[in-house]
Amino acid sequence: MSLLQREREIIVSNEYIDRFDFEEVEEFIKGASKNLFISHTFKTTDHMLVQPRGGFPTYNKVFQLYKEFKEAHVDVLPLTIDSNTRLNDYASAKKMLALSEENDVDMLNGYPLVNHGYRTTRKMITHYDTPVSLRHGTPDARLLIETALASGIFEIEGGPITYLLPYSKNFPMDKAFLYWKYVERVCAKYSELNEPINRESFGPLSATLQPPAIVIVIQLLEMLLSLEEGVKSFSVSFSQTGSMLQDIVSSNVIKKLSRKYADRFGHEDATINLVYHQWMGAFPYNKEYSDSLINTSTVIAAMVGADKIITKTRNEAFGIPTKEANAMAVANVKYTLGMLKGLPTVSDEEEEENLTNEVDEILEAVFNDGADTLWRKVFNSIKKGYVDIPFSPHIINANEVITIRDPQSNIRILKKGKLPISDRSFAFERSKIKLAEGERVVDKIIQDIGIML
Amino acid sequence: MSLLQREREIIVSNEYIDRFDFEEVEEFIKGASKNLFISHTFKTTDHMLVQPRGGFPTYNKVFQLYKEFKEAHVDVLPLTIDSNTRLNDYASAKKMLALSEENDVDMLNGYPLVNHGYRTTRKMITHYDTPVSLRHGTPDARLLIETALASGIFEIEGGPITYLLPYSKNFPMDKAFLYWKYVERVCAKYSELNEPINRESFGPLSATLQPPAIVIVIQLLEMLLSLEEGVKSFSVSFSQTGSMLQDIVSSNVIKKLSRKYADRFGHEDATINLVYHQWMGAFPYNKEYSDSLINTSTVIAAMVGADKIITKTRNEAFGIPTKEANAMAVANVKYTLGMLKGLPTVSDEEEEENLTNEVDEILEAVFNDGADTLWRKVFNSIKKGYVDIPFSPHIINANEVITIRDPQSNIRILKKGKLPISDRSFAFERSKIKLAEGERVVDKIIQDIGIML
Amino acid sequence: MKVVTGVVGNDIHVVANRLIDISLEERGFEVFNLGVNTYLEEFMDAVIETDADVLLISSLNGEAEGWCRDLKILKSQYDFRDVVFMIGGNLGVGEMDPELIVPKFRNYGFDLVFHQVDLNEGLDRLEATLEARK
Amino acid sequence: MKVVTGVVGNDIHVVANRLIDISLEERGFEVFNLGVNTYLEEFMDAVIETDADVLLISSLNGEAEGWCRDLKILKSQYDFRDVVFMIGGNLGVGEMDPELIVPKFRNYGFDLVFHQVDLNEGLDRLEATLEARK
Ligand code: B12
Ligand code: B12
Repeated sequence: MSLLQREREIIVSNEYIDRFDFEEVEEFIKGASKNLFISHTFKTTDHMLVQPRGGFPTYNKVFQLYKEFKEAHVDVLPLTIDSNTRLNDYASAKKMLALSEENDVDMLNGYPLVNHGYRTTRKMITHYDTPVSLRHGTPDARLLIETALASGIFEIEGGPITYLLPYSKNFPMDKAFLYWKYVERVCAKYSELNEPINRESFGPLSATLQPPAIVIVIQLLEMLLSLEEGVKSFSVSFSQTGSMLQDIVSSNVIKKLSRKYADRFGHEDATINLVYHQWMGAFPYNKEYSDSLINTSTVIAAMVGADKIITKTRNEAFGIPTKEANAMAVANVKYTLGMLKGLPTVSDEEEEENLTNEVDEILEAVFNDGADTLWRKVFNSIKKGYVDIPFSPHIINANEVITIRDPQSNIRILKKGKLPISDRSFAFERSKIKLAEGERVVDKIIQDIGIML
Repeated sequence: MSLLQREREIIVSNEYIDRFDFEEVEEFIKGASKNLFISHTFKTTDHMLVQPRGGFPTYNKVFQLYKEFKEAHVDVLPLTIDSNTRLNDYASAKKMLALSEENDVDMLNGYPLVNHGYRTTRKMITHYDTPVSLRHGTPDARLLIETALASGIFEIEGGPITYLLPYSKNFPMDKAFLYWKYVERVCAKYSELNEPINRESFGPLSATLQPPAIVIVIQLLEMLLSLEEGVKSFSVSFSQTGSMLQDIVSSNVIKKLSRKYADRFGHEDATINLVYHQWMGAFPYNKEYSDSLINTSTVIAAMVGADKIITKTRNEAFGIPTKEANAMAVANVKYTLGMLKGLPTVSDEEEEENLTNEVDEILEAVFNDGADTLWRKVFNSIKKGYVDIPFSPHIINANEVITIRDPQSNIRILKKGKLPISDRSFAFERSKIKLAEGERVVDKIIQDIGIML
Repeated sequence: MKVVTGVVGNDIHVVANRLIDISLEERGFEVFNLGVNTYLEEFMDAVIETDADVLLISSLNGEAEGWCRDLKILKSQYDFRDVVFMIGGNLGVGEMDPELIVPKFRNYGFDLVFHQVDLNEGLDRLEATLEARK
Repeated sequence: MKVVTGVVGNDIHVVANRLIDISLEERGFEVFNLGVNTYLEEFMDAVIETDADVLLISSLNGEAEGWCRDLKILKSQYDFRDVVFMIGGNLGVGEMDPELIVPKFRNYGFDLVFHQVDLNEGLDRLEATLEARK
């Protein structure tokens, strides 16, 4: 038995789950319908795929949610996991699930997949015969991913950086890298049986004033870490910045660089997709405005030419959306994508050059770290503050980079902390910023967080 | 007494109106608040102005409508006139107004301004102290415009072509030119007293598969006819075509050519503004989709860089919108324009060159007509089919031009009828069209009309 | 079968009118299209003149009611027993309840009333009615 | 005045937490910010340890209820009479009726409860409460 397999046996021997039958799971994946594989859908579709977010504590509520989504002609179904499961707190998840089932009130903000188990969940997934994407935010997702794949969920979001820095306070980062290595390997292994399992990185990060250079660096690093383990289908992603131009520039650069770095590391055979997240920051407390915001995001997604869009709802500021509101958002996005025609190809040479330089500069510094493996280089780079995201709750994050918006709402780096970008790149960032006489940076930041309110 | 003044005296001596006091009106305009003049607002504002459509039969309902609009932070108020008044049928308008007032049911699709009279209407206009734009569709608008200006309405939409070809079956076109010459002169005269009266042309025409070349030709001709009479502030306009790129190309070309032709005819001192109409064709019978459509129009308006946007509502397919739906649309558009940042500058050299050529070619043919005055040249050109719009109900319109959409939804000229465009220009149009094997043109047209459904 | 069609009153919405013309032709009717902006009297005259089997009126701008309330009076002046009177489009100002609007127009003297109903559905219904009358 | 603050339970929404920290400092409070992902017991310990006047808990991810229902029990284990217990943010999963949610949390033992209330409004109310207690 391989080392990996031995670890897997231990992982799935958890008091909260039923016996895990690896052989049966392998058989299931081997024979699974192509329609469950988003990697296959990407290959065979030419329109942008639409995927909402969503998950409820109970099986029945998720089943009903999927029904609504299907009626709205969804392309990809989501399974969002509750935050206890995300932090491996299966005991709390179990308690809250029981309370939710008894009282018909949702005591969890997502589906506790581990507690439900793969035997139950698979019924739902195969019933709808539509690709499902696992949305979680879990640093140690080993058991969760085993359960997901066994259930027929063949797209796994996350990664050791993107699911740690925004999602955890003190989960040890080195462990996160190792646990995600496990995930990549399991995904790679299953990819050989049928269509590839698609891995997706989470570009929005803390969804608050994230500078594109850092987002792209992290996307490329997680991509490389995943391809390194044998994954063949990977999606990089980012979320609406607040400036249409910055979104277009980000898209042009990430498309170019993801291919370049994948090839440079010998992964010419890997497919790279681009995912765009509708506005991930603070939403207005006005449902009509939220609709407008969502529609504007959709138009921008079409302009950047994403392969998949992940949608929000008019309920975003209020709480987990009802299934009706969620399905309506999907229908609206599908409508807009269907009627939106004649999209121009836009680019901005100067901005793209600058962003490309910044990404190259940071990546070079990461690759130059003395460690022996890529994950250690990345780990060291984060510790050194070479990679540092604004508004991370995690203790390892340097928290020295400060960003604010320029007059066109582009996110710019005001303080670079330890970011290894050149003086020229940093001067470019600073040259765009206009702070009014006597304006306090903290007030500007508060205002820049709330631009959609 | 000048000839014009003598005609004016006759026009306002109409059995449906009270005594018309020209002196008092002149005094009123001389002293009127700058806030009533959109020409002044254009000069002093740097954001896109938002103007809805709207009018109800009774004074009270319009008053309430304006109140809602103001609460939604409208920039320009509309006064839409009912269709009896548009066709100078003041008797029917009077009867229907009486019925509307008695039964509290709207029996008219707009405000019968002539029947209400300027003394009453002015109270409302000055009360709100906000620019009002007159929306009608009247070939003989002499009395209507006298009443409007006397009421404090200082933007007048329309023109001899744009308010005739889409709005009338058999009103004599030569008369329309002369009646509009009257309107231009009155506007020019009042423009000397305070800020300029703004005239606006109606680019949407029949709102159905209108080719940009013809729209722009008509915009420029009405602009020249107006400036010729001394108008100093003019807005050209067009409506969403269904292709974002075609909108951008149209905008770039109309901005460039309106300035060029205004200057060429010696009107360097005239201000030219650009107005964008949200989708003017058939709307979906789904209010959420209509919201999405409206928001998409707003984003495109921002991309084309219009000075003013004219809005639609989620009720469009159903009927005259309620005041609440209308105000909500304004609030949403304002929200989107406020948050939409980082707009790229887009252009398409080849498309713009072709469109410029087409407009120049048609205009040259018009200017080369043997008649002695511009309006006669235009009149002859329409009779000859040099200017010919699809889906006009008017008998003078040649109805030979046939347009369909290309795969990117750009409107292209399939049959050019008598349009004096060069073989090269026409070949460009034809080269873009793709009709499927055996596809009937009429089916394609029906489909192309309904692209937003 | 002969059909007189057009758009009633001061209404100039021509797009549907063009499509109706084409659709009727395709279904084998002989079409007399009076176009937009046609008054009720003109329609009645045309029906008499062409000896039409169907009068198909469109109204889009919401003002149909005001223009059609006198149909009964006009109908009483001549023998229109064999003519199918039909109206469709958008039959009221603002958003209307079809439950209220249909009886109203039937009461004015229309045999077939279609408020915001698909054209093909309406024409199918017309053909069924003509079939039944045979 | 000393305030212990943080985000309760398995909730990692940090943005509001950072702003609360800044706002409290600006209003002259001495702030002990435990950050996100803090359990009720940790909050209580910190209040005791720092001898705080106020415990200001945030919750954004909707799971506050599950994490706060034991407050009464914890409060009974020590004399917290002089401490203001305050909670705010987004206090339920899905769209909630504030009329129902506020009494629920008051019943758990919170003196001040703010569901989807502006931060400044909440802090004004806190200062008024502290003023009144003097
Ligand atoms: C950004 C964001 C994220 C980021 C967070 C990054 C980070 N580490 O901070 C990311 C993408 C990582 C994220 C993750 C998740 N999120 Co989130 N997120 C948001 C979002 C869009 C904005 C939050 C924000 O930063 N706002 C800006 C700050 C300044 O405003 P604020 O947080 O609302 O705080 C203000 C007030 O609430 C108030 N306030 C806060 N605390 C207190 C306390 C007192 C005493 C007072 C008076 C006032 C007060 O003052 C603040 C300043 O004005 C909100 C939706 C929204 N509001 O638009 C969802 C939202 C909070 N997230 C939600 C959820 C469920 C999650 C996830 C579980 C994923 C999921 N299922 O979708 C995970 C959480 C995992 C976990 N362990 O908790 C839900 C909560 C659901 C509910 N309550 O019903 C929301 C409402 C979205 C939704 N509609 O589903 N999220
Ligand atoms: C394009 C348009 C215009 C163009 C018309 C150009 C032209 N000459 O044709 C312009 C811009 C000039 C225009 C002007 C006006 N318009 Co207009 N216009 C429209 C719009 C956007 C689309 C109409 C269209 O062409 N649709 C495409 C065709 C194919 O569909 P259709 O007309 O709906 O017809 C279908 C069905 O109704 C049905 N049908 C039609 N007739 C019949 C008959 C039978 C028997 C059956 C079974 C079916 C049937 O079959 C057709 C094919 O599917 C509609 C709103 C909408 N529907 O989205 C407003 C609309 C019809 N207009 C309206 C109004 C009020 C006006 C104006 C008075 C201006 C104003 N106040 O806003 C003027 C009219 C002046 C006048 N004298 O009538 C209102 C009518 C209001 C109401 N009913 O409550 C509408 C609904 C917009 C609104 N919500 O306010 N308009």
